[in-house]
Amino acid sequence: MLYRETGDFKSNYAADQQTFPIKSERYLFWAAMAFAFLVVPFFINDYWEKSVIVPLLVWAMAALGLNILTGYCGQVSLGTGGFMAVGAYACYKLMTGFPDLNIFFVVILSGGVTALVGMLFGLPSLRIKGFYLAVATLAAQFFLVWLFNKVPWFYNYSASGQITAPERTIFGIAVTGATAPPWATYLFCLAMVFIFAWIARNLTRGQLGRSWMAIRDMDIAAEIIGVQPMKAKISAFAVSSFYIGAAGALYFSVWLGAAEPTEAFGIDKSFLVLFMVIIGGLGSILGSFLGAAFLTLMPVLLKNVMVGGLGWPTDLAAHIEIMLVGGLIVFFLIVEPHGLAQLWRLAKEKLRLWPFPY
Amino acid sequence: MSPDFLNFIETVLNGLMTGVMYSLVALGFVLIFKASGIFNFAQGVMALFAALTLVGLQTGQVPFAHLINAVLGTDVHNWGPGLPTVLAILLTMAVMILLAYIVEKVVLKHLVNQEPIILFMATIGLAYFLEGFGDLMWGADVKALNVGLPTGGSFWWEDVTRGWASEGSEYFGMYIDTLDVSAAIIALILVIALTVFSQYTATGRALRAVADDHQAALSVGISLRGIWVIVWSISGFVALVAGIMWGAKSGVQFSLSLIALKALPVLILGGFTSIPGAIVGGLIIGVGEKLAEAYVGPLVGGAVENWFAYMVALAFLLFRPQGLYGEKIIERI
Amino acid sequence: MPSTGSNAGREPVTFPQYLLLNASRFADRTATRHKDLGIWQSWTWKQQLEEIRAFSIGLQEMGVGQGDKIAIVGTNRPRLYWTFCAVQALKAIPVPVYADAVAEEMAYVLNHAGVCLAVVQDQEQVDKILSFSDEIPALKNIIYDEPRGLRDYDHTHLREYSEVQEKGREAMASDAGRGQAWEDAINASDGEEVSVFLYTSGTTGRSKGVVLKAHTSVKAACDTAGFDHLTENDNVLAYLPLAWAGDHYLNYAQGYVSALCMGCPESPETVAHDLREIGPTFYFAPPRVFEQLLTSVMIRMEDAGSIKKRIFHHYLEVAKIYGEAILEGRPVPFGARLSYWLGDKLVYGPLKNTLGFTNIRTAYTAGEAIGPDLFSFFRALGINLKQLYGQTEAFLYVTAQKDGEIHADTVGKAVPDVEIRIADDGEVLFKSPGMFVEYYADEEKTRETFTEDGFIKTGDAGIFDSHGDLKIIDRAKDVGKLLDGSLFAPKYIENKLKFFPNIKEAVAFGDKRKFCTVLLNIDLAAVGNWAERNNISYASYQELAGLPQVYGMMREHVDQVNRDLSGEELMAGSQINRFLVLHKELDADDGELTRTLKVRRSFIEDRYASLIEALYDGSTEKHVSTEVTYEDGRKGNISATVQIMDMTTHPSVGATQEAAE
Amino acid sequence: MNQHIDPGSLRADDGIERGGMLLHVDNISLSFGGVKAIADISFDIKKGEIRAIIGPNGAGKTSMLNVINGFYHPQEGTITFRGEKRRHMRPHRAASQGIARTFQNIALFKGMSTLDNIMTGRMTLMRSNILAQALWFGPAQKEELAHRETVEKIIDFLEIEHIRKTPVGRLPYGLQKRVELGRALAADPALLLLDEPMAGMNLEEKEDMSRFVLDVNQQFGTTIALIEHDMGVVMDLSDRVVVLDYGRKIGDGSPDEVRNNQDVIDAYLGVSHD
Repeated sequence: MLYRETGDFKSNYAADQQTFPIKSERYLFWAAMAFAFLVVPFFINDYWEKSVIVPLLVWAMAALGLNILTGYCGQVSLGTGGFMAVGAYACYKLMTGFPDLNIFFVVILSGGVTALVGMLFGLPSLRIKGFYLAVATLAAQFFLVWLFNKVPWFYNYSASGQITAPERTIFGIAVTGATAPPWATYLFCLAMVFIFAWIARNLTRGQLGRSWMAIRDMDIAAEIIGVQPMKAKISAFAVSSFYIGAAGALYFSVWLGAAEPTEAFGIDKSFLVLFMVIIGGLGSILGSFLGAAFLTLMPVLLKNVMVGGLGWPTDLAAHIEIMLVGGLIVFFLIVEPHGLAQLWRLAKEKLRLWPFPY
Repeated sequence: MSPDFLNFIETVLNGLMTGVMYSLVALGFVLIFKASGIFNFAQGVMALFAALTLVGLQTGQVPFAHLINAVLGTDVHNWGPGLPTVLAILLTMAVMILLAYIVEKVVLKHLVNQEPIILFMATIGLAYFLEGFGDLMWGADVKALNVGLPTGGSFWWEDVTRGWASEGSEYFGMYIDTLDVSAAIIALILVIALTVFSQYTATGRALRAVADDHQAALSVGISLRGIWVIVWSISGFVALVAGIMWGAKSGVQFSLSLIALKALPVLILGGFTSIPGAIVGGLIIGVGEKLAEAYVGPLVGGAVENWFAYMVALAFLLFRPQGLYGEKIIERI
Repeated sequence: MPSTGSNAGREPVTFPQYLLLNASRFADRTATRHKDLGIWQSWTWKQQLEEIRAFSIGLQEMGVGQGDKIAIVGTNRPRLYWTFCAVQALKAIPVPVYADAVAEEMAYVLNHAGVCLAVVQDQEQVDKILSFSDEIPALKNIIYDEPRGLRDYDHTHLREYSEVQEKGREAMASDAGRGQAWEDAINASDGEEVSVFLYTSGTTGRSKGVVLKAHTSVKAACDTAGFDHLTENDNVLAYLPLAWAGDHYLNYAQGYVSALCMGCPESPETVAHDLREIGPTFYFAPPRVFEQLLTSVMIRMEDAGSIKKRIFHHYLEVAKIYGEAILEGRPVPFGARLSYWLGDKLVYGPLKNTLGFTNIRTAYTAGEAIGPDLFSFFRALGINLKQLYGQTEAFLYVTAQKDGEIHADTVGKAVPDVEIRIADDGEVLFKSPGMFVEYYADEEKTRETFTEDGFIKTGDAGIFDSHGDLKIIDRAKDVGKLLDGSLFAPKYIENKLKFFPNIKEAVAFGDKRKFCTVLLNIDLAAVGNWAERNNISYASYQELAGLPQVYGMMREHVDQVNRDLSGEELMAGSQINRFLVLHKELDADDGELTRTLKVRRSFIEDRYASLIEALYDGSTEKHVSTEVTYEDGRKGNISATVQIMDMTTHPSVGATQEAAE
Repeated sequence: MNQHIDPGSLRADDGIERGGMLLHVDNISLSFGGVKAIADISFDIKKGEIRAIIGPNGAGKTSMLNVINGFYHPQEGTITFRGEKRRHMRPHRAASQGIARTFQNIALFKGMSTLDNIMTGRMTLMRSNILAQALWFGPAQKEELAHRETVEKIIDFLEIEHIRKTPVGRLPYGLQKRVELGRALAADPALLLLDEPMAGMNLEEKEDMSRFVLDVNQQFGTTIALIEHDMGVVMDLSDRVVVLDYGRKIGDGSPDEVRNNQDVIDAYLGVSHD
C-alpha cells in the first residue's frame, strides 16, 4: 500500500543490486538515519542512554556478529559471552597500555584480537558440525571466562579483579568513563554500529557471503563447486568474532564502564545473543537489529509495567521475563522460524501487492 | 600404599561418583535424542524443575505463592505440613508426565519436520521457560532436599582405607559420601532397568524401531507422537532421579540446571545415541575433571573443573568426530 | 521547433531525419530501453543513431538500395525497430510481418511485397522462412538478431545482425566520408519516398499492403503527438505486434517525432511485469486487454481477506460515483472529494501502481466497442482513458476524444487536419494528412477504396451524436433498414446487449423487416453463478436458458437497451420488439461462430430460420430440433421449445431516458 | 555494454585441441571399508565430446564422478586432467581446475536465490579480497557486476529469467535442475559432470534439458560427462558411452557398439541387482 514502484526500474546492475532497491524504502532509510544522527542526540537522557539505546546498539553489534556465523555460515556458537569478554579485556588492556590510542581504534583493535581468538576456536569447525561444534564453542566460553578470572595480568592485578574503563575522548569529547555525556556515548555507538552494519551488508552480499551461505545450505556441494570450506568457515569465525569482540569492547568501555567476567560475560549472555539472532531472523542484517531491539526493549517494558506500574517485586518480574523470553523463542520457532525479519519481509510483500492478496 | 597413591584413588573414586551423576543426566539426553533426534537442552532444567516440585510438595508450599501475593496483596506461603516423601515423589512423577504431554502437544507437534538445529533452539527456549516457570511456581531461593537417603562421610570406609596406608604415614582414610554411593547404586539400577525396558517390552522395542528409522516405524503403525510422550516422560523420570540426587547433595538451586551443560562433553565422548556411551563418557569426564582439579588446578589457580571437560571433548572431537561408539560416516552426494 | 537540427532548421519530413535531429537535440536522452539480462538496457538517441547507422551502412554493403523491400519479423525488440529506420535511411521500404503468422501467410506477404531481404528475430523465424524460401525467388538474404541455435546453419545467405553492423562499421572505418554521405542522403530527402508497407491483418480475405509515404506519415504523427502533448519526457512500452499499424504509429512514428522513450519488454509473457517497472506515460490497449485486466483484478481480489475486500469494494463504489467527475474537473461535494482522496491512498493509487498505470497521462483504446462500465471503471480510478477511431489507411488516427470530452459510446471528433463525412448509406469517409497512397500492387482495391473526390471509404457505418462526436455503429455492409425506413445497425444493438455480463452473444435481425428482433445466448458462468446464489437449480445450459427467471432477467436487459436506443434520434426506430433465448450455445464447432469467435450471421439466419420466422409471426413459443457436433466429433440432436417474449418499445424522446434514470 | 557478447567466450581455454584427450582415468579402484565400489576402471574423455556413463543401480557411476572431482579419494589409480596427473585432490581444487558438476539429488543452496546460486558457481573465478569486499564500492563491486553480467547470460541461455530472484527452495523440481546446470556452467567448466540431469523429469522437461545439454556442448564447446538412465536420451546425446556394472567396466564405445555389446545386454537384461 505504501509502496509506489511503478517507473522505479533499473538500467544497470549496480542499481539492481543496491541495498534498498525500492526508491521509497531508500528514502525512508535515510530519513530514519538522519533522525537517529541529527535529532535523537538532542533529546537523549541518561536513562534512555544507559538502559535502552546504548544496550540496544551494543547487542545489535553482537547479534550482527553471531548472525554472520550462525545465520549466514550455519555454524552454531554458544561462545558469544566468552568472545565478548575477549573484546572487553583486549579493550581494557589497550586502553590502559596505550592511553594515547584513540578509543575508535581501541575498539577496532579489540575486535581484531577477538577475531584471532575466534579463528583459533573456529578451527574445530573444519572437522565437526552442528551440536558437536556448539559444544566446542562452549569450551571457548568457559575457558575464556576462567582465564580472565584466573590470570591477574588481564585485570592489571587489581584487587577487586574488576576492570574499569578510564576516560577516553573523541574530538575532545569523552565517550567512556563516568563523565561521558549521554549524547556522545550514543553517537559513538551509533556510528560504530552503522559502519559495521554497512560492512556486514557488504560482506554478506558479495562472494564471501555467498560462500558462507553455500557452506550453510549444503557444505559438500559447496566444496565441490569450488568453495574452500576452510576459508569460508574460518573467515566467518574471524569476522563474527570481530563484531562480537567490538561489541564486547563497547559493552565494557561505553556501556558498563566496569566489568567482572563471570557476571558480565557468562553463558547467559551467549544465549541472549543467540536468542536475538533467532527471534530477529537468521541470515538477516535487519533481523539482528530487530532481535536486539526486541530482547532489549521487552525487559525494559516488562519491568516498567510490572515493577513500575503494578508494583510487583523485581525478582518476580525477572522470573516472568525469563519465562516469556523462553516462551517467545518457542513461539517464534513454531510460527516463524525465520524470525521478525521474515515477518517484516512478508508484510512488505503484502504492502507491495496491496490491494491484491498475492 | 603411599598416601599419595591413596589420595589418587580417592580422587578417582570421587570422580567416578560425580561421573555417575553426569551419566544420569546424559542418559536423559540420549533417550530423547535416540527416539526423536532432538537434542534436549532442557534436560538440566527438567531436573531442576522436578527437584523444585518435589521439595514444594514435600514442604507444602503454595504454588505461585509469590505471584498470588503480589497480585492479590495476600501473604500465603504454605498450605500445610506437606506430603510424605513417597507420595511427593509419585506426584512429581505425575507432573513430569504431564509436562512431557504438554511439551509434545504445544511444542514438538508443530516442529515435526524442522531441522535438528531448530529443534535444539526450541529446547533452549523450553529450558528458559521452565526455569522461569519453576521459579515462579516455587520461588527461586535455595532449598534443601531430603528424601531420606543417607548422607555424610562413610566412617566404615575411612577405617578400612586407613588400614591400607603404609606403616607410619600420616593418612586418615578416604572420604566418601554415602549419598554418592547411593546415587551410584540408584543410577546403576536405573541403567539396568532402562536396558531391560528397551530390550524386553513392546514399548521399548517400538522406541528402538523409531530410533532406527522414523519412516519405517511410522509405516508399521507406531505412533510417533505417542512414542515422544513416552520418551519425554522417561527422561522426565530420569531428570527427577538426577534432580533428587543433585538436590540432596548440594541443595535445589539454579546451578542445578547447569549440569545439563556438563552433560554435553559427556555426550560428545560417548556419542549421542549410545546408552553405554553415556555411562562410560560420564565416568571418564567425572574422573578426568577431578584429577585435573587435583593435579592441574593448583598450577593454574584452580577452578579448572569449569572448562576441563569441554577441552577434553574438544580435543577428542578433533581426532574422533563420531564419538567413542559412533560409526565412521561416509558422506554421499 | 528544432533549431539546432542537422537539417538546418527545416522541419524533418522523414523518420531518419528525425533520428538525426533527435540525436543532436536530445543526444543524451534515452531513446530506447529493452529489458534484457535482468536490467533495462538503454540507448540514448546518439547511441541509437550509431547503431542504426552501422546497420544501415552494413545493409548498403549487402546491396540494399532505394525501393528494395525488407521484411521485418519478430517481437518488439530494439534491433527490429532500428531496422525500420536503417532501411528508410536508404530509401528502401520496411515491410513488417506478424511474427505469429503461419508459414503460408508469411510466404504470401513476402511474395506479394517482393521482399529481397528479411530481418528476423530468432531461429524460429529463420526456420519458418527457410521452409518456404524456394517459393520466394526474390528473397536473397536473412539477417537474424538472436544467434542461439543458429550456429550450425548454412551461413551463405544467413547473417547475424551484429555481423552486418560490424560490416557497416568497417565500411565507415575504411571510408572516412561514408558516415557523412549516409547522413547527407537522409537530409536530401523530400519525403516523397514510400515510408513503409503495412499489411492489414486480413480477417477478410488476403492481406492488403497499405503503402504510406514518408512526409505524410510524419505529418500525421506530428499532428497527434501535438494533440496529446507528447514530448521527450514521455515513455511508452511497445508490446503490441510490431507489424500492426497501431504499434508502428504509436511507438515508432510518434516516438521519433516527439523523441519519447520507447521500452521493449523482456518477452511477451512478462509484459505485465515490465509495464509495472517502466510505468509508461502513454498507453494503448484494445478493449479486450482492459477487460482481461478488470477480470483478473476482480479474481485476485476474490482471495483477499474480508476487511480488505470490503474496503476495496466500498472505494470502488465511491470512484464509480465521483471518479470521472473528479478526473474531468467537474464540481464534486467536499465530502466526496475527501472520500475519493482516501480511496486513492487505500485502493486506486496502489491498484494503479501494481498495474503499472500510475504515470499514465493518456491512455487510448480502440479497435472495437468498449463496454461503458469497463470504460468508466478505469476512468474512475483516475486514468485518463480515451477512445480513438483509426485506420491503417489513414496511418491511424481519424478521430480521438479530447481530454474532458469523453463519452463511452463515441470515438470523439476528427483529429486536426482530418476531414470526415458520412455517406448517404451511413459509411464514414475521411481525408487525412497521413492517408495512404495505394494498396501495393492492387489497383482494383485501391480504386474501390477512394471516392471520386479523394476521400477514403472506411467500410464502417457511423453517425454523429448531438455533441458532434462520431459514433461507429457497425460495418457499413451490415447496416440495413427496417421496412419503415429507420436505420438498423445490428452490431450496435448486439454490442449494447453484450455489455451485460449475463449475455454472452446476441444476434439481431431487422434488415428489410418490420421491426428488430434478437436471439440471445446467456453467459453460462455469470448466469450459473447467479442461479447458484439464488438457489435455482438447473441441469444444463438448455434448462437454465429456458427458466422464467432468466427470461425475466433478459427482459430487463433488453428493456434497458431499448431505453438507450430510444434516446438516440437515429437509432430509436430499431428498438427490439421481440427476443428469444436460444436453447444452445453458439459454437464454432457447429459453424455458428468463426474460429476467432465472431458470429456468422448469415449461417445463423439459415440454421435457425424457423425460429426467426417465429420471431416475426407473433407466436409465443416454437419447438426446434438442432443438430450439434460434440467435442469428439460425434453428432447429435437437441430439441427444445423456445419461448419468445414481446417487448414494449419506448417513444423516441431524450426526456424519456432521463426520466427513467 | 549492449553489444551481444559471444557466449563462446564462456569457454575456458587450454592448450588441448578439440578431440584431444582432456581426461584420463587410469586403473582407479575405490573401496569403503572393504566394500569395493570401483574396481580397476580406466577410460578417457576427449575434449568437446559428450561422454555418457551408464550402468545399473549401484554400478559405481556416481562414485566415479566423485573420484573425478576429488570428493572420493581412490585407493589406487590416477586421474590425468588437462595433462596433470593426480590421485588425491580436494574438490575445490578440482573445481578451480575447471571441473564442474551437477548432482543426482539436487544440491542447490536452498536459502539463496537463483541468481545467488549461479553467482556462487563463479566462486573460483572471483578474486577480490575481504577488505575490498568489506568496502564494496570499488574493485569488489566492479568484479561483482562483471560476473553478474556473465551470469545473466547463463540465465538468459537457460531461459530462467522469471525466477532470477526467487529462492530456489520454492522452485519446482525441473527448474531446480536447470538452475543447478546454470550453477555448473557459471564456473566456465572445461569438463562438466552431469549426474542424471533428467532423473525424475517428464517428457517435456527431458526434451528441454536435452536441448540445453546439446546447446552447451555445441555453443560453448564444453566437454560433458553424463550419467543417465534413459537409454533413448543417452543414445541421442552422447558421442561415446562407457558402461559400468558392479564397479567394473564392461563396455566402452560409440552408442551403437555399446548397444550391441553382449556383456552390456546381459547386465541390463540378465541379472537385475538393485
